[in-house]
Amino acid sequence: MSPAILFLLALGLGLAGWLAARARAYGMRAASDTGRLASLPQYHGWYVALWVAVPIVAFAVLWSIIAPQIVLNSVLAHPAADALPEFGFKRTQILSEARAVATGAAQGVFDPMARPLIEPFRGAIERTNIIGLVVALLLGFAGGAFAFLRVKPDFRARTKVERSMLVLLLLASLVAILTTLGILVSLVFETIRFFGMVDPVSFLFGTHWAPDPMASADNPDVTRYGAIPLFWGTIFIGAIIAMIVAIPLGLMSAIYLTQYAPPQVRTWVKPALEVLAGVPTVVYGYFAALTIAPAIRDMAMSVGISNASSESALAAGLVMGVMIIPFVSSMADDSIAAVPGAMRDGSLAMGATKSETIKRVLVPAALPGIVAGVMLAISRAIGETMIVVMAASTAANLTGNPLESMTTVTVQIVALLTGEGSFDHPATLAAFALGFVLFLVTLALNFVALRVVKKYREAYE
Amino acid sequence: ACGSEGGGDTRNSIRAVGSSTVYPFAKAVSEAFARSNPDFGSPIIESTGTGGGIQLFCSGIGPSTPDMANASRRMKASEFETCQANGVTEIIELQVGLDGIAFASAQGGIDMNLTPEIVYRALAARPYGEEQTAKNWSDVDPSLPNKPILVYGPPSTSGTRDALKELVLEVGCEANPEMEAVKEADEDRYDQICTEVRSDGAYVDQGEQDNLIVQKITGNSDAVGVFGYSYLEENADRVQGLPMNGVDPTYENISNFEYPGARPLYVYVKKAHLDAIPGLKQYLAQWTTMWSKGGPLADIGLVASPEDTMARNQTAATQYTTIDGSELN
Amino acid sequence: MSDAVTSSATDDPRPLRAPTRTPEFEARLRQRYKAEKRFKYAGLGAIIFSVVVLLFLLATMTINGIGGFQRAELEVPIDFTQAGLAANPAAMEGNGAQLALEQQGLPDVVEYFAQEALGAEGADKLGSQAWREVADAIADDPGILNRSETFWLPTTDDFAQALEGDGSPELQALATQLSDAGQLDKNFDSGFLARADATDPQEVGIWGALKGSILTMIVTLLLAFPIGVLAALYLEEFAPKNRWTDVIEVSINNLAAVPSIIFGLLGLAVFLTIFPNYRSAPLIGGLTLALMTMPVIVIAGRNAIKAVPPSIRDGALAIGASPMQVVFHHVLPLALPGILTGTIIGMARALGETAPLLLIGMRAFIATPPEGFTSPATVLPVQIFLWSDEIDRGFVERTSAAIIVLLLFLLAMNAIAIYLRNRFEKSW
Amino acid sequence: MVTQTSQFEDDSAAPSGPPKMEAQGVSVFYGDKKAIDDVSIDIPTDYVTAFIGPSGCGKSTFLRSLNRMNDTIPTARVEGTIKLDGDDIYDPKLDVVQLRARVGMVFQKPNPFPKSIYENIAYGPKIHGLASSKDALDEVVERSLKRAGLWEEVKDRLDDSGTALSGGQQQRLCIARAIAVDPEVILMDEPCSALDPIATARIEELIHDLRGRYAIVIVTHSMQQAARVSQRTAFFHLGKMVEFGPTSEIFTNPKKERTKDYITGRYG
Amino acid sequence: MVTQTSQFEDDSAAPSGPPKMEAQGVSVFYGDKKAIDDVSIDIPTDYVTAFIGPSGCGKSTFLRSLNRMNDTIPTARVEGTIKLDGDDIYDPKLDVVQLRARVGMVFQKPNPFPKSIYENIAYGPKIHGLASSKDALDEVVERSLKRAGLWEEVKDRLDDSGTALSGGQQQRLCIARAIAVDPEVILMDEPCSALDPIATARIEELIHDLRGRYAIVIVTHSMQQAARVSQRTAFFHLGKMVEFGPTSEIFTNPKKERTKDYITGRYG
Ligand SMILES: Nc1ncnc2c1ncn2[C@@H]1O[C@H](COP(=O)(O)OP(=O)(O)OP(=O)(O)O)[C@@H](O)[C@H]1O
Ligand SMILES: Nc1ncnc2c1ncn2[C@@H]1O[C@H](COP(=O)(O)OP(=O)(O)OP(=O)(O)O)[C@@H](O)[C@H]1O
Ligand SMILES: [Mg+2]
Ligand SMILES: [Mg+2]
Ligand SMILES: O=P([O-])([O-])[O-]
Repeated sequence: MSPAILFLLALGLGLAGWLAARARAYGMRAASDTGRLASLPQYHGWYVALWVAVPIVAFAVLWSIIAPQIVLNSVLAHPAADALPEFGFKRTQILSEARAVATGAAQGVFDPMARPLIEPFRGAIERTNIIGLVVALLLGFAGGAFAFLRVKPDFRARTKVERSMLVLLLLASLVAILTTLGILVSLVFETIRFFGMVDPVSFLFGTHWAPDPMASADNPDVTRYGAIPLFWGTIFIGAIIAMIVAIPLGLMSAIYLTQYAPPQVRTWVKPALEVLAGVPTVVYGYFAALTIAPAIRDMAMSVGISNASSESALAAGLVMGVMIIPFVSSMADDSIAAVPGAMRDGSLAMGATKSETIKRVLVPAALPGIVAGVMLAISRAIGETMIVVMAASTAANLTGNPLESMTTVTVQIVALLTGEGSFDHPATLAAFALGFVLFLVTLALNFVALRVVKKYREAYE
Repeated sequence: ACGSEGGGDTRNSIRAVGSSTVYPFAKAVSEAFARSNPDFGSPIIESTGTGGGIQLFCSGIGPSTPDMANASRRMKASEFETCQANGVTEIIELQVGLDGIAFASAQGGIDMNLTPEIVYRALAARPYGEEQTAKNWSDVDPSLPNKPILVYGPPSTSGTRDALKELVLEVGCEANPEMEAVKEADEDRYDQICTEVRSDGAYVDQGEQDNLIVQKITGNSDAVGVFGYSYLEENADRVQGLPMNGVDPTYENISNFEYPGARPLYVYVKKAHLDAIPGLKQYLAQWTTMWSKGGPLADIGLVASPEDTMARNQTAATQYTTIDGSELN
Repeated sequence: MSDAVTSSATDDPRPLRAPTRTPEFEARLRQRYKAEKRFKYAGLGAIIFSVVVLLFLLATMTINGIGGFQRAELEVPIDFTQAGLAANPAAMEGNGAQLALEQQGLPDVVEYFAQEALGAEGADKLGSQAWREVADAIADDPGILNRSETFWLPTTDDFAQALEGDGSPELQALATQLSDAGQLDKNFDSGFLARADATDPQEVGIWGALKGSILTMIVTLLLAFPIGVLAALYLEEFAPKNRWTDVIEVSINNLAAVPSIIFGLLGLAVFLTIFPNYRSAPLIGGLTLALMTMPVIVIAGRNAIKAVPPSIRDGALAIGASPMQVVFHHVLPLALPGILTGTIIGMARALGETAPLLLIGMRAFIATPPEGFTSPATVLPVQIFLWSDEIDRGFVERTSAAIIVLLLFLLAMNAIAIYLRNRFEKSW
Repeated sequence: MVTQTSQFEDDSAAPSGPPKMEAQGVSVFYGDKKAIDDVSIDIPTDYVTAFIGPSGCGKSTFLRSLNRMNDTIPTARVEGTIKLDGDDIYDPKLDVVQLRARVGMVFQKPNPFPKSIYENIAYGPKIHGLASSKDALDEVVERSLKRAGLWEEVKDRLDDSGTALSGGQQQRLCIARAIAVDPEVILMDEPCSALDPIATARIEELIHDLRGRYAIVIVTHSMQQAARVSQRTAFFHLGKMVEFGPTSEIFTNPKKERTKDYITGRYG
Repeated sequence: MVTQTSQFEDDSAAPSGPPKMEAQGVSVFYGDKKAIDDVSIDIPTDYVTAFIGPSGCGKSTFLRSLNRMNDTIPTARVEGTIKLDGDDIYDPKLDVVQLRARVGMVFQKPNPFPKSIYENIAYGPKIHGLASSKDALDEVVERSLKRAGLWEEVKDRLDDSGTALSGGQQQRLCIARAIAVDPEVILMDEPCSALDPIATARIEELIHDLRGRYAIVIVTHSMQQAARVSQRTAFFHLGKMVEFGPTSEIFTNPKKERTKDYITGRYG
């Protein structure tokens, strides 16, 4: 039984319940002398519909878990199953192939041993389907009947319906927690496995990065897993070069836009900056790789620097900085706007000029917010992937020369995972460990920054 | 893959993994196949490097494993054993054509006549067991230009790297008779001395992206790139092949194996998947229609196999004959 | 320091001369105004820089990309009456046409007529898959098998480059000769918007990736929008202030700022473990992007909901509406424009997202447009990334053309968002 | 220096019948902060009751506790008992939705829904199921608007948005909206403080007309207004109810020193 | 009913010397909306001038036009002439920075900068370069705080943030800040409306002390306050100045009907 059919059933029966209960409630309303029910008829409808649909859906979910087991048991009881190998991967494989063909999901089997099992599977699936359908119908009717009988003029259907609605809202908000957990789980386990193979100290403090996905996984060469060059590259590109571009330009843009620009200019430039922020990073990456990087290299060559790389950290950092400008400027914009107008008025009324007011009152007052914004911008820059994937290189150099190529954490994650490395090799798992470090660092930056921003907004509210 | 015993997973499109050298050919074949057979899903080809590809290929049969592995060298006996151990017992092998590992530089860039020995001495981590001191080509051989050694090449996962090791480095290494003795005495040490590539920046591993290597060397006229011949042909107007032992990497020289870097390219298929994956047979057939001399694959740089090899593989592709491990090494 | 101030320190009733009216003060004032001007121009410079970079980027992409909508084509007249192709109507039905025509030797027919028209040299420069366009034309209208017809068919990539003045001198000479004869030309390639990926830049199209993007976005929207809106309503309207809701709030704020590649790792480790066979499928891509977009929608939603004045809620509550009725009858409709704006911006971000999709396999080479949510696909930004890696110069233009398509979509989405914001932005 | 010109109606008679609402020992807290301290008061059925007092003394807080609008503030907590027709309104069994339908409220700033005028009025009857047909609903809308003295002004543009009306009309719309669910008590929190003098006068007139049909409680910061519209006045100060009695008495002959100081403008 | 208890000082004497500021036919617009309509008034040097009137009548608008703070509102536009010591302050040649240094302003809500108390006071002298040395600056700070009656309370904690003070102290800090640049006129826009009665009393006392040294204009919504602190009162209504004269006269014997109605609480 495909759950889809059960869902459709739930929908159909629910609708029937809704109509019936609503009609009944209308009848009661007409019959009552006050002309009023405790709840509107439609709430009675919803109440019954929920009592019909929810049990069926719950059953469908449950059934989709246990039905395969039932099918399997009955197939295993079939004589054709006697030939199956003992437990193990192979057995699972054969059974699942046979099932796939029986359900029509696959056209043929990979393993000939699966062929005789197809028919038993068909039969068993058919039987369980019928059972599932009958149980679902029974549940739906039972729930519906129970609810239908409770439809009375003074029954507060609305309260019940609203309560279930509230549960739905709560569940939706839990998705965020689940996602966070999902991230943690997917990173932590693989990271722990990685640290089982490569000790954290050589990973976090080693200075040579050259994982070899082909080397045997049993006894990895831990000296090749030193991530310091990656961390350095990430910081150098994202937190240093990009910020040198983004902070002054972003801050000054924000100041000009909020304090100086005539409204006419603001209405055009602000969306333009937003467009700059909305350009996909892959486009920036392409721009960096195609236009900026060669230009920088040529420029370096022309002043006689011969070892300039065409994937210089500078190219990636500059373009990343440009990408971050609107981000910094909108954060700065917000923070400056959050400074109460009274501060500005106070300063102007003292006879300060505009720039004095900005430099001496507005910016200092907005500083916590600006700093937090910069932290968010840094966290964004170090998590940025495509620009560096396209414009930086995979060479893990530990150098301070911006004209040389460097690599970053995100580049390495992509490099290590876009092959189909197996999940039990340290080179693959290293990507998760890197991801975990990246996650923790950005989390810390974001957490602190969001706290600061919030505190700071509250201070002025 | 699937947790519960007997869950019904399946897959409808062909999946192939492996060599970045074979990748463009596999892509072209898959494209022609997909357009001729719109009823089947488009095959998914991923470029993971030969070694990585075969490793995946040999991890078992079933929908969660790839159907084919592309390889820029022949499957090793050890890999074949892994396959066997994981239930991949019947493997169809097709030699789809030839390729050469080409050494190249930018058009008008650095030009040298290389030999395996020169390459070995320039790139080995410890040439003949001694400290690597060469910074410039002229340090290796005074007749070479006094330019820094900078070679962009494939990573260790790739078959091209294997070919570099096998066809060039080991040959260069064995030019020194002492190495024979080392090989006898200590196989591991021999491997280390003869095949390990220096990691001090003179050799830059460029990932599975031969295109990028081309880009690199066109950007830097002193750099040398190592990649498949097809890329050389494709970019003939901007890069030049460097002769090896005086032989240029050309179609002719590769197809008659005169060029030392010539090597065959392979595709491996799981026979067990032929029935289960719709279109797999047709996809194999598609290869045979395209690999001939002057055919579409030749247009993009594949060197056609010799006539007899081609005929043998034609049979394999239609009769589904499988290999036995004894002929591999 | 003027004496006026010092003298007033003795606290006489009023300053003899206001210190702010001295000539020194006025001299200082001129300096201050100069500083003011410098500061203002620095700000203006910053803005101009950003805008110029934006314009430069757009201009580069446009100039490069316009050519990407064109391709070099050769003129090949084919007289089908001589070709001896049988138009078996059954074989022309459905998807079998290409295969049937291929088996009947259409490629050779095309080759033959090309040699007739262009000479052996010229015919050699016809793209190896060019015959497929003839096949498509036949499949569309089998009637042409009874007459002769002139086709413009794509050249090989090298030859296209030669037409641009690139490549070997012999090729360039041939190109000049054919183009002078009017047999070679650059034409608008309408197929670019209809085909999928290919190995030859002359043959590629963007539709496969575009369709993949659309399918992925549908999944993302269907998941992220309802969940995001409901979560925003819960947090803003119903959530009690306790540790639990703090945890939810903190995780949402953090999720909105987590690097997108981390979501790729999540998709890889969780979704692809649960559904290993949907690797590369829009379903998984959409699922991953939905998790990324949801917090954006929640945050935008909460702001929009917060902006609905409490007086509206009070008004409804005071006539006996239940909190749930207040939310669904009043708050949600009023917050909707704001929520939609946030959703569009979140979706635009998802549409441009590349990194997480690389990790879950949406980077495979796929030569046909995806059929549905579970068939392997790629998306526009990933396609751009893949093409940008191709060395063929033909791909440079194609990549820029794809970027133009992507940017047009994003600009349209941003424009809608800005319009919505301006149109419905209310201050109560 | 200030001369009082308004005339008090005769408000000396004791109210007829039992009080509509009774508060007994009511204290209201915001978190730990006590905003209302032990207030007891009876709200009569026939009269208009005014709450006056300096800003922040708790008038609004107390008013909002009468229809449990304080429930919407998470930190707010009410102690003591408040009865409506003898039933405790803070009884957990009591449905707060029904209570608010019986005890309507009008706010300081007019807050019509951003919907049509018709929908503004019809909303209450709809959610409470008070009108079984479209016709019945039309009738309720018309009746409510008429009672609020707004019908003539808006009858031709019932589909216009409620927010497009002038401030005074909006406030009358809000009163009409409250009337539409047939409440027994109407609470008004400074209903005129956002209005101009003419609109204010119209609302005061309306309160006058509504008196008797509904028990009305009005918070006002204008002593003159309290004098004009109410028959009973309660004076609040620092969360306590200082004095409660017939309006004329509070204004002309306050018993407490604090009341007198307030009336004469010593503080506030 | 309301009895006025405050005593007026003797304010009948004509102000000595020429007026500090003169407004002639001043109208102020916000976009197309006229907020101030043809107001002419002389601000005397020695007296405190109070502006009263109902909310929204334009008191703040007019006050802000006296030191061109209206310039900060893009839509605002001023017509007519305003002179300071005989110079037109809207003359393009006149420098607005200098003007504001001469005509200081104190706002309704205390708005100290989020800096130390010391820095708050030193801000003006620093930007204007009025103190040549650290010592001179210290002196200015001390003197200003003393004049604002805040020195004793804060002298030990000059490094604390200005925002950490109580509301009343903050307002006095703002006054001290204005004094620090030795202005000639001080404008105050409802300086006490955010303060409690005790803090209010202190500010009123301070205004009393400052009178004579600076020309002071105060906007207030409390008629009692106007009566207590000012010698001249201007009554504004709907953007017009209805009446202007000695405070005692305006309150006890207004000439215009509208003034009288306002004073007696008919509207507002
Ligand atoms: N939501 C709240 N949380 C905490 N304290 C509150 C809240 N609402 C009001 N208060 C406080 O309770 C006290 C009484 O406030 P309330 O609004 O009832 O006064 P009021 O007499 O209506 O004043 P006004 O005339 O200004 O409306 C005040 O001190 C106020 O600060
Ligand atoms: N920035 C502005 N833009 C447009 N209109 C404004 C602006 N500021 C004030 N107004 C309008 O100008 C008129 C006068 O406002 P103003 O603030 O001067 O009144 P006020 O007498 O100070 O009132 P209050 O006692 O409430 O402070 C009002 O109608 C107000 O709505
Ligand atoms: Mg109140
Ligand atoms: Mg004001
Ligand atoms: O990718 P390779 O062909 O070098 O294995």
